[in-house]
Amino acid sequence: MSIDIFAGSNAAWLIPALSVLAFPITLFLGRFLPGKGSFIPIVAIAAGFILFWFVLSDFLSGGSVPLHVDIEWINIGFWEITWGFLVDRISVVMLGLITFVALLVQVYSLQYMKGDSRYGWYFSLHALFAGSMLLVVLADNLLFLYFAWELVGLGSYLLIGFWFDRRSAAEAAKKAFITTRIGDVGLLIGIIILFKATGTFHISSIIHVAQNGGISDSTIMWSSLLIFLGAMGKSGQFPLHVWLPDAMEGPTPVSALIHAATMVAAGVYLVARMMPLFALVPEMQLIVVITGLFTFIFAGFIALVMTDMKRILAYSTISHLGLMMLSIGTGAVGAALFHLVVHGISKALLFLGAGNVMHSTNDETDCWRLGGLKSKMPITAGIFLIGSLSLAGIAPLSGFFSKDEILNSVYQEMGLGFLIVTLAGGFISALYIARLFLITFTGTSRTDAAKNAHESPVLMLFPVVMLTIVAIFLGMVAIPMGEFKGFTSFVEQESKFHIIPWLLVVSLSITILGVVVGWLYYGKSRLSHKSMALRLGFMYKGALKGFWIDAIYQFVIDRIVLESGRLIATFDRIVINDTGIDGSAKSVLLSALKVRLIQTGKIYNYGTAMAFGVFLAVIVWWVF
Amino acid sequence: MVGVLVVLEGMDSFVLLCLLGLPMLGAVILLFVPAGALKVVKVVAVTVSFVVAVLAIYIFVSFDETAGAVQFQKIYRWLPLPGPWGAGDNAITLSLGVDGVGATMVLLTGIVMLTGTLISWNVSEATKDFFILYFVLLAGVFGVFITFDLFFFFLFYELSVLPMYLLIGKWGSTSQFKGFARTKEYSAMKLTLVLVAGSVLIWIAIIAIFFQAGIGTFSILEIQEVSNSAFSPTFQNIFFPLLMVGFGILAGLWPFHTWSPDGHVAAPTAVSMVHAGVLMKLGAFGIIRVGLVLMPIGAETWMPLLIVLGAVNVIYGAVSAMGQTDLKYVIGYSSVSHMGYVLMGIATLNVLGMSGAVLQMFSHGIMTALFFAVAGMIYDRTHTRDTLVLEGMAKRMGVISVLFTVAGLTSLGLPGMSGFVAELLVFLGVFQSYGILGTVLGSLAVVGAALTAIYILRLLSKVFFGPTPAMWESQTDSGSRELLAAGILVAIIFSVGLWPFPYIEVIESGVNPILAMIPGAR
Amino acid sequence: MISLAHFQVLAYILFCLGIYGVLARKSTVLVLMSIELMLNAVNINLIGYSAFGSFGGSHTALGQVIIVFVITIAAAELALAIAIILRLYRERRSVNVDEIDLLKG
Amino acid sequence: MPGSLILFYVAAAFVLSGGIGVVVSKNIVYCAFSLLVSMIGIAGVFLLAFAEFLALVQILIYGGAVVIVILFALMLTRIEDFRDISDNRNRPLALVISLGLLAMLIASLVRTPTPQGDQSAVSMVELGESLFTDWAIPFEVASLVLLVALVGAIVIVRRDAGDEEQGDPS
Repeated sequence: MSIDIFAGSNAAWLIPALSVLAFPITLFLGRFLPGKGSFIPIVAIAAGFILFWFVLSDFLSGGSVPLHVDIEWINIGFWEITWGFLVDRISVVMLGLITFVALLVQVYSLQYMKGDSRYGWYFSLHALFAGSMLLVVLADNLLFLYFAWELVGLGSYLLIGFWFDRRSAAEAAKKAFITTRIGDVGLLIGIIILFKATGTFHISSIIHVAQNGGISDSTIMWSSLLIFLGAMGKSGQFPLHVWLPDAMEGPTPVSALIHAATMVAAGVYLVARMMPLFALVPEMQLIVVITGLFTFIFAGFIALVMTDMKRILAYSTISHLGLMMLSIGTGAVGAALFHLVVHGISKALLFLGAGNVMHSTNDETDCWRLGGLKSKMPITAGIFLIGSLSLAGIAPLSGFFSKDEILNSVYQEMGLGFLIVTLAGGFISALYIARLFLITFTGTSRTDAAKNAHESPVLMLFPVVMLTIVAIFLGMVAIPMGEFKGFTSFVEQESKFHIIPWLLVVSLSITILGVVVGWLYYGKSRLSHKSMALRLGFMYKGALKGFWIDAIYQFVIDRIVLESGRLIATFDRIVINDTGIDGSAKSVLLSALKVRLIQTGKIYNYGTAMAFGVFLAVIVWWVF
Repeated sequence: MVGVLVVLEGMDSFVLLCLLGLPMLGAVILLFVPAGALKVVKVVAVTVSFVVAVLAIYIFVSFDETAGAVQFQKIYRWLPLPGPWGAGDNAITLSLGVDGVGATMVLLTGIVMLTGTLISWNVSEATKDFFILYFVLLAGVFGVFITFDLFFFFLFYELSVLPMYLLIGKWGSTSQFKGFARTKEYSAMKLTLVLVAGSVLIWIAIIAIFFQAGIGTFSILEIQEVSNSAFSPTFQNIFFPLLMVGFGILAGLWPFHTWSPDGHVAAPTAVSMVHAGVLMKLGAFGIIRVGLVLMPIGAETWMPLLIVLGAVNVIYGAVSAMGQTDLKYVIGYSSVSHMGYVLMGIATLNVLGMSGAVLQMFSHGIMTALFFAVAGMIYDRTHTRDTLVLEGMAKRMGVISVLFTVAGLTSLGLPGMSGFVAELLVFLGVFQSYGILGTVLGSLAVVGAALTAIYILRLLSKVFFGPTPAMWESQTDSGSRELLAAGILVAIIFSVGLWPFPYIEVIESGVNPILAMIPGAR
Repeated sequence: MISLAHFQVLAYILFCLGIYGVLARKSTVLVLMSIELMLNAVNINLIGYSAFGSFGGSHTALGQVIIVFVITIAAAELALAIAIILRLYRERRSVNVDEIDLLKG
Repeated sequence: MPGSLILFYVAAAFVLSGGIGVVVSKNIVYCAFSLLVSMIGIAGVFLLAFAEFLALVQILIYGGAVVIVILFALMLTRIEDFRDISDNRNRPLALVISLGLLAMLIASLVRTPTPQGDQSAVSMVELGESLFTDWAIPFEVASLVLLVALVGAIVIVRRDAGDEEQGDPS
């Protein structure tokens, strides 16, 4: 049976293909085209966005079977390794998010990056990134997913290090790649273990085999743990989160696209994809929940004390990724994906807003050196406010809906204790985002840069406004309407969680409390945040330093890994080479110097030896 | 057009002889060119390399992977042996042919030879003699890959080792470090002595095979047929390690690897390319061609040791590379690390691992040739290889940095490049074999790839990125000739990485018959 | 009756005397003489076999023929050896084997 | 005891006493004469084996030529230099080795069956025929060897032109 690969959702494979193709074209031909070929990736991703609507409508009309295309890539022995595409409900959601944000960010970059000496390179990298990110969500087998996953990492590496002539950018890019690579080691081992157990990379087949008891529990445990490690690396879960704040060295649109909306969501996506496997071992779910919850609180706490605008947003991203993991851990895949989308939109919005601020203030990112921007750039301030409120979870913005679904699932699956901790995290979340907004946009301008700020050009405002509109209204899709049973049900087909009305109220009031407390501290200055910092003392210092996690890594890398490298290199030189190889050569030389003394030059000694030789020869002859 | 094809058809039986003879012929022609005529020397060198590369590509492309077995076969009688060892008439024959593994290696050698010649353009001292030795070296390398006769195999094996001594000793460079130095003479001497020590082990095993087989011939194909009956398990268990260690030395087997980084570093650029790109593969190739085929039972006994040593190679090489400060030493130790994957792949004795090993040989050959080519370009311009001094080169050497990045990313196994496919197959093979040991070693191998990422990215970040100091402001980027050479290599890296299917088909057709010989192979 | 064993034992004793002389004497001339003794011991052995062995055919006279050759070679060897000794004496003022150790390692 | 055996023992006594004289005597001239005695004894042994031609040759070459050449050599050099003919330090070892070798030879003699045929004689005519028909080529080669040895000996002993000035006073 042949499938028409251009009909309906079957055309989904075109979405990444266009962007992937745009990469070499922009890279090699871009310099001969107007605008250094920057329009090529944009056209590609725009076409992808349009195609997404076709695919989505196909799904909503409920008809299409998930598309499945297999291309033989390696065929060896009994094994066949293929490149396959699979479009199901989870992929569709991701497709929409990625194409939408990528399109807007690329349009935004047209203006933001204008005048950079590597303009064409920037856009070709965007094409590479978008293409590979789309491949990640469309891959139907783990190997192909890993393939694209690593390319995403490469895109992120190159974009973080885009301004590679800055030492800090080069270091940040390196750190991001290596840290995620640690997770990827786990991912690859996990994939191979599953391959060993089942003989296939196909996700659906693996899950099918696993659910029918074809894989031993310990294998499932190990492989899911290792795959989760990969997800932790990409999604910045504690303790592999350290690269994400540093990744802010990249251009701000890159942070918006990669380090807020898409790439970091890949880990969440992966866990969501593999959830049927994880679900087979309850301990695994608990690990996911605890990791997510801890990251949620931990990163939120650090975000409270950061002063760099982008770093606050980065820690906030880590924190919210933790929230998504938590949600998946409880089994609420739909809620997690919903929050993924909502958070992606809101955070992209916030980052682009921050980009606007930086663009007009000479790349100033320290929010204490800004302030009072409300009047200088009202539109930006407005959309930033909306983004912040959505992130904090104020009704009726979209963030409220997604957070509520997660709280529902946490309460129903894990009980009251977990709910309270999660709510505390929500409070922190509201607090730091209020703090960021209030310091940056209200009060008085503290520096010349802030005083001279001006509103951004239309080309940069348009994408932000688009995002804002979505951030306001996206929450509506959670509400069931007729045929459509709400977002969660769309993803999960049938959700095991129901809405608890009192939780809505509690969560909303706690969020508002957070905002109000923030306002008291930073807006009204009724409370002194400085004395609070003094009172917290140790905790404050720790949070400022990211709880020394970076220092620990630095110590491990410098003092253990690199030191052992030097040690082994010296060992290799002195012990193996100089002693082993040269030593054996020298011992031959020395023994030769000794042995040559046997040659006395005296004839009778030779004669004696000869006679002995005769003796021996005859005796040997007799004996044998 | 048709005429050309007919000629090509007729040529098929001579194509391997040409492959062997052309570099030799090139060397002989160069002998008669006056040393002062640099232009003529270079034209001859490039022409010969180009024709050889075309031949190599022709062999690979026209290799019929569905037929498998040995193709382009041609046997020339060379020396009959009198005496009590049976047949005698065909004792030593120049028996040429390629199987899937050989075809892949021939392609690799052809490409590295051409790019190496292009890169050696600016060898200024005794250019003529350089190319003569270079061609002799490559004739030896081709010889190893295409002979099916133990005697000639060994002859060519030696032929490809000995010119290295002169090439490194005369055209090499000395590295000065804090507190010690590695002179080119030392490196050349060590390389030659260690490799010859390995050859001794191999020669002992070959002689033993010859007599034990008792059919009076050195032909691998003929001995292969009687290997089951002639070689008892005890015999195989005793003599296989000789082959394993002897060939392993050339493949950089730990702890006999130290000749290789020193040799790589001291050698001139093109020789480093051939050395790391092709020469180290001879060792692994020898284990497959002679060891596995002739002593399958011995191979089975000793492979667990080899896989462990391979894992040691991977980790040890990667960690050592981290501790180096010289650009070429980093690459040299990375070669040790990557050859570990080859050894592990061979040791799995299953089709995934073995194909992965052969593909890794190919991939690593191309990649490391690119690495050394780029390192050479940098050295030509800056006259230093010290990573503590080099900084921010990307600004002035954009293309060179991109090339180095491509090589680096291949080396750390980034998907889309050849290294990933090869390493993946090796990983899959290792996990499939030896039960829990395989799982542990396979995980270590994956970790080794992550360690590679650490040292490669550190190198990239240190040498190429960051602000450019004033002293490197006036550097020039790569010329078109260098770009051509590197471009060929980059194109192949991507072609393997994105579409490995044709390569793997050829390799598999060579690997399957070998595995069929081994009773316990999976 | 005389038997082959007589010849053999005599030859062995003489040969061992020769060996002793070669190893124990210092003067090259004496070493040379001892070598002559050994050669003659060989000759005695040969003549013994020639007399008592039955080789038949054209080999009847073989033993004596070989002795003739041995004597010839011995004469040639002696001439050369004496020449070398004389030359040695002229160069070094000594003919002691202890002092001739150019091959010393 | 048959007469021939007595004669053999007498000849053997000559041979061995001469041999012992060669290896133990402190005077080099005595040694030379002991060698002569030994050679005459060997000629006797040859006679007892009915090899009269060889006996003749033995006396002519060894008794005549060899011993005389040795004596000449001693005379050509300063005889005082040969006075000190004390033995080497490893004389005991030499003794052990030669005795051991003797024991081994005797042992091998006992272990190996020897041909027990009758004594047969080869006439001088037969020897001559054999020498000049079957062994003609080796014979000629041997004569060449002699020639070469003679030429070589002369070359070795001859004083080179350069040696003249610094030549020794003798």
